[in-house]
Amino acid sequence: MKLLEYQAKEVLASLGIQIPPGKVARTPDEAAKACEELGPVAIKAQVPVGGRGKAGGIKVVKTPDEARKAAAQIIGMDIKGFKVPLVYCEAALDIQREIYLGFTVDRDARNNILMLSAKGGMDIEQVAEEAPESIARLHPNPWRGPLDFELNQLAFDAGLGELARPLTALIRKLYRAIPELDAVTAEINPLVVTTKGEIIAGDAKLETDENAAWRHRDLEERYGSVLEGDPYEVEAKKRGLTYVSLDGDIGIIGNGAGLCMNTLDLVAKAGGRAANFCDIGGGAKAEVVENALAVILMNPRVRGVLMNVFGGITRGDEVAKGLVTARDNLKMKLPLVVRMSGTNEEEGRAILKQNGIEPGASAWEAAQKIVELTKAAAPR
Amino acid sequence: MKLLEYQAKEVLASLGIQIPPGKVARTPDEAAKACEELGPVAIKAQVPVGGRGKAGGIKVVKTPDEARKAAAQIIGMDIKGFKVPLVYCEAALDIQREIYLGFTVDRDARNNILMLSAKGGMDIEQVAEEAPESIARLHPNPWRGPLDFELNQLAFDAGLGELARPLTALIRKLYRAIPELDAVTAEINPLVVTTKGEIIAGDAKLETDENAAWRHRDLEERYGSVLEGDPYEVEAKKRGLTYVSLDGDIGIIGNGAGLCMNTLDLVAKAGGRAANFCDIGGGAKAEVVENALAVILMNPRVRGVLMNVFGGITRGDEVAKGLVTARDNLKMKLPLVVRMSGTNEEEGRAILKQNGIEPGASAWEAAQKIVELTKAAAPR
Amino acid sequence: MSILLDASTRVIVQGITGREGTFHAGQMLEMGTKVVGGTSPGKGGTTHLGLPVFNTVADAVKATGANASGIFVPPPFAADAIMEAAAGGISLIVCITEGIPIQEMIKVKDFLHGYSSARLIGANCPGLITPGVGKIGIIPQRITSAGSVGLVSRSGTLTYEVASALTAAGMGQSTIVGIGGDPVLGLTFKDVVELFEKDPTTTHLVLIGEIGGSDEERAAELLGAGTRLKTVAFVSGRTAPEGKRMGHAGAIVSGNRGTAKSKVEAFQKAGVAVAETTDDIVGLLR
Amino acid sequence: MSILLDASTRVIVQGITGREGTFHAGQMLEMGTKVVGGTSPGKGGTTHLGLPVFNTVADAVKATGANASGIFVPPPFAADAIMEAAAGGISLIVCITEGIPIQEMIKVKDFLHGYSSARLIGANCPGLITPGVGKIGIIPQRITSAGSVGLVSRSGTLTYEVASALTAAGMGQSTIVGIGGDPVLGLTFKDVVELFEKDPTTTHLVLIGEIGGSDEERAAELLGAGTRLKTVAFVSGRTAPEGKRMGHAGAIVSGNRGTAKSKVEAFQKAGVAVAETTDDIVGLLR
Repeated sequence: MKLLEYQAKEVLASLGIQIPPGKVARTPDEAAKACEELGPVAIKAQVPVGGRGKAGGIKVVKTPDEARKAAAQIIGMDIKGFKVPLVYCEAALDIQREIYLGFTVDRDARNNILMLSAKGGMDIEQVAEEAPESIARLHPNPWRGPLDFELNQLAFDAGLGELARPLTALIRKLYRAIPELDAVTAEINPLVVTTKGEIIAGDAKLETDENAAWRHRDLEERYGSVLEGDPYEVEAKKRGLTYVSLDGDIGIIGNGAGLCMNTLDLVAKAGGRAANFCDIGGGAKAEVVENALAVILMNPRVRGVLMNVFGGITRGDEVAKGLVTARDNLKMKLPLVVRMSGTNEEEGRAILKQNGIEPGASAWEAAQKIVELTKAAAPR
Repeated sequence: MKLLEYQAKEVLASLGIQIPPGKVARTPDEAAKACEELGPVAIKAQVPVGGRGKAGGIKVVKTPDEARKAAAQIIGMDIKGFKVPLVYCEAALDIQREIYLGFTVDRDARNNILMLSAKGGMDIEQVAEEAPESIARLHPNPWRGPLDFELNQLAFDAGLGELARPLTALIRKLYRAIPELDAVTAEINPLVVTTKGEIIAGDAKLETDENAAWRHRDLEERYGSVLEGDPYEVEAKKRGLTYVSLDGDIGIIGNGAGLCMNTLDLVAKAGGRAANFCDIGGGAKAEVVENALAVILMNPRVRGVLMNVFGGITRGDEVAKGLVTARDNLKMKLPLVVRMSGTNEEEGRAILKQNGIEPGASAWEAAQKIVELTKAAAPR
Repeated sequence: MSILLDASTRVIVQGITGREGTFHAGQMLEMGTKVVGGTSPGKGGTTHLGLPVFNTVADAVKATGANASGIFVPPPFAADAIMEAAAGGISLIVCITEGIPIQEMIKVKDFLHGYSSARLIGANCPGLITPGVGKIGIIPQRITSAGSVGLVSRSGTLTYEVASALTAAGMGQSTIVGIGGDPVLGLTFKDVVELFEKDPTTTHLVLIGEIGGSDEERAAELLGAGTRLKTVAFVSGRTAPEGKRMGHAGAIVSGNRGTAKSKVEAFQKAGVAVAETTDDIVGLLR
Repeated sequence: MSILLDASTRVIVQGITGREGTFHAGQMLEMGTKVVGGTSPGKGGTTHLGLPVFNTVADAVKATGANASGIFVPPPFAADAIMEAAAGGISLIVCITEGIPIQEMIKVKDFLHGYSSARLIGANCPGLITPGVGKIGIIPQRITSAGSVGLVSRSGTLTYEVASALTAAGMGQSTIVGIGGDPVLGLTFKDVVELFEKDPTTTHLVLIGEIGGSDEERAAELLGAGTRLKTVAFVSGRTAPEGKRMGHAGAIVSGNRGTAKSKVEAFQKAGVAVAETTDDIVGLLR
């Protein structure tokens, strides 16, 4: 789960990390009120994606009137596919210096990696490319967590030795996001040292592990519903499907992530564009297929559906029967191509053909067929 | 720090472990009132030492009147050198079975050891001797703590497999006493399974690490002053000395635990009995020596003092001068024998002699001398 | 011959009394795999599928001499089950369970350092099969046939698809290993390729990668240094959308690695044939 | 010759700028010990006692080639300092600090398993001295003299007492090691006896134990199996009061071991002479 900035900051504050005073505003009037209370503030769009500053999602204002105007512009704005549901009005900091601090999962090391750099701020990716040695790194033992001497070394390696003590204390707090929230990424950039010498989180990003969501229901309850998000993804989640919206017009259903990803590749190779990624997992039960089809058909851009199922244990005739029922229940009229292999694949194909569904002999042939059919079909 | 039963149970409850309903009573009337509220209760002496049951420190009562009488008998009673400051009035449990659960530091393994046995209750030490295999043991990795499969194995090894799930959860809670309180020993014996199947701590012992007391000031503040304890030990603690009261009549001062222990041995060998163990540590500064003498002289049983100082870095003449001053400040009249060696030991001895203090050439000679002098001295 | 699983492999199933465990233990037995027992705490002493059930892995190993385990327990218990298997003396641990929290897997990986003889496959993987000998996991026996192609893959159904195609083309397999798609997992491509390299039966190798991480790149480096195996690689996810990234941490760590492009180029640089579609694999392998 | 500390030992002092560190580093230098630097976070780049100061042990090792460290930091930081020394590549770690929480030392002991070349002495110990060569810790040089008696002890001042007596009697020492009195510590009697056994210079051994634990018993077993060293043991605390015990846990774990009686009997059974008082040691050793 990707938390919004204000959510991530609430969490950081609960871990004992200092954050600037700020207030959430869902309306321009609330933003004006926040400015009245806090004085000059930054009005910040709350979206779970980077680059909102460049997209016009952050405005610094001095008066309640300016705050109202800025909020009116930002709330509802679309930033990289996310409709801004609310803004965070945050008091400005007297910045002495900006530090980068973050951790994430380092797949290659099969471990978490902590990173600290004296060169914080917007351009940290550029720093990583041009001067990677200026980012100090630590792979803490996962059972022990980072040890004091390791954090001390990290601070000195980053050229921040004079802040070693407060940074060590702060990193220990941030790192508690792993045992307490199953965080997989946490980032404070910039971590601001104020002119008074306080160390405050200027921005915050926090992502928790979906696989551990059962341990953190409170987080989901508290923060999960704020973001409207993609309506198809929301519906798919309700139905327990692994679904990602894309911007093409061919609906895709596959069983298994690799097979599904491969189907996307084949459609692209055949000249088409997928409308989604939808993995229905191992079994390919009739009910699950119907759910997947239902979500895909909600999207008016979809002009046809390609289903790619490999029946390892499930029998092809059963899959075919379930699919026909699903199509009929949903009164689906769009072109449907199905590539099915595995046990009883011939019987399955026969059933499909009898019911006017195009079977594909191979995934590649099926991809070509659906691209052809959707190009021919008139827009709905 | 050794917690009293009711204190240990408060701690266990704060860790999420179930304890029976109970109330502390400092007076017989309070005990009667507790019985009114709780019904039949056990009136239990609160002392930091085992064997209070056999010493008459536990009485089961049915009515407030009986409770008042029992408490009157128990409060103020002396159990193995501890004056009972208060009693704990605890509701009786419907016992189905009694389990032993505890952990402590296993010096040989340089690790903690968790122990679980289906044969809980009073005679666990006898069980350990006669049927050691009936006590299941686990040395959890100190960074990881006990893992679920290890606790599962422990429960099955103890013949308590049918309780593996609730016991695993309970042991995890108990084990939090290590990270949260620096516990070095925690014991629940008996751990009661009630006829309703609840698992409740019937008795509790908890000892925390003095070396980590600075991390747990709250514990000291909350529980430290309940027990009156030995008045000399209390005074010594205030003055920052390592002091243990013994039942003889020769006061002992040494620098270093080993040297001090050895001095005790020598006094015993010479036919005397030490009144205390008092380690003044490395430096042997005049102020520390004066503090040690002052505490020792508080004890009216003391008939003479033996001081054994090895001057590693400290100079003998300095130690001697400090000692003379201390004696004079305290107007000490009792025999005093000092065995001093190390740098400038001759000069030191000369100073002692000039001031009427007996120097001993060796520790053994000094021990013999103080025994002789105290036997000769009249009781005060 | 084969890798990892051969006639001497004695398998227990952790979670044998559960729905998944029961079904797949049955499938494993049907194929002739030497399944010698299973575990299910509290059910020790009973029998299931005609096999003895034990309370703990240690008990099972003691009684049956098992040296391999297939794990079919629910996600909240799976990391613990892997550690129990390693501590219990199991040397081949195959964890099928999907959905284990990443932080738990990171701890498991560290724990396994203490058990150098224990090899983990997965989690979130279909397991492995040595056609004609046995399997641990859920790869359907029917789509496989014994032969000399080693197959290693991060994807489940894509593995089946390729195994099917190989079998249909008369190209049997020595061993098929599904290493799983999770970010933190047991054996990597490189580890499995090293095993195939040493296995005299295996003459050909198919490697099915996907976007993310840099395990494919590392395997490519190894193959580039010289191999006796005729190898074809395939990478899925070339057109998959990039995850919508929030912070920079991921980018700092991975840089440009992990993309399909990076992986394909790494194989090409190593002189390994790269199939454009799975349909092309058989042709390139001949 | 000697054990642990010889002419090739290059020492840093952790906490060199503190009061204790400053004083004892000075004493170590005065004796001719090769002290090559010290650490004090935040004071890296400065000089203290004429020695370079570093922020971290890793920096100090890199710059000075140090292979040993004496730790003089306050108790809340000492466990971390030991781990830093081991991780920094130090092979002889001597921790003088008294009062480290037991649970931290237990963690340290486990941590050190990952650094098999690192040896820890202490904590809560006087350190070690090789007369004529150097020392790490606080044993006064003045009371020692070079020779062939190995001395190992759990007690600080008792060590001094015995060393003094040996020196006064003209019996010089190869190395004196104070292993410390804490329940959880680094090198044990057995470890140190094994080192003395292998050191050709050492011909005699004095072992000063005390009540608690069973390290003396283990060393006695080792000596009982045969030794070339003429050995005298002493055990202090024979008349010390038993701790007022609350629970049974301690008794279950230690049984009858740990008493002075058990230790004395163990030495006697091993054929080791046991001194009744420290005054008797020299006589028995001749």
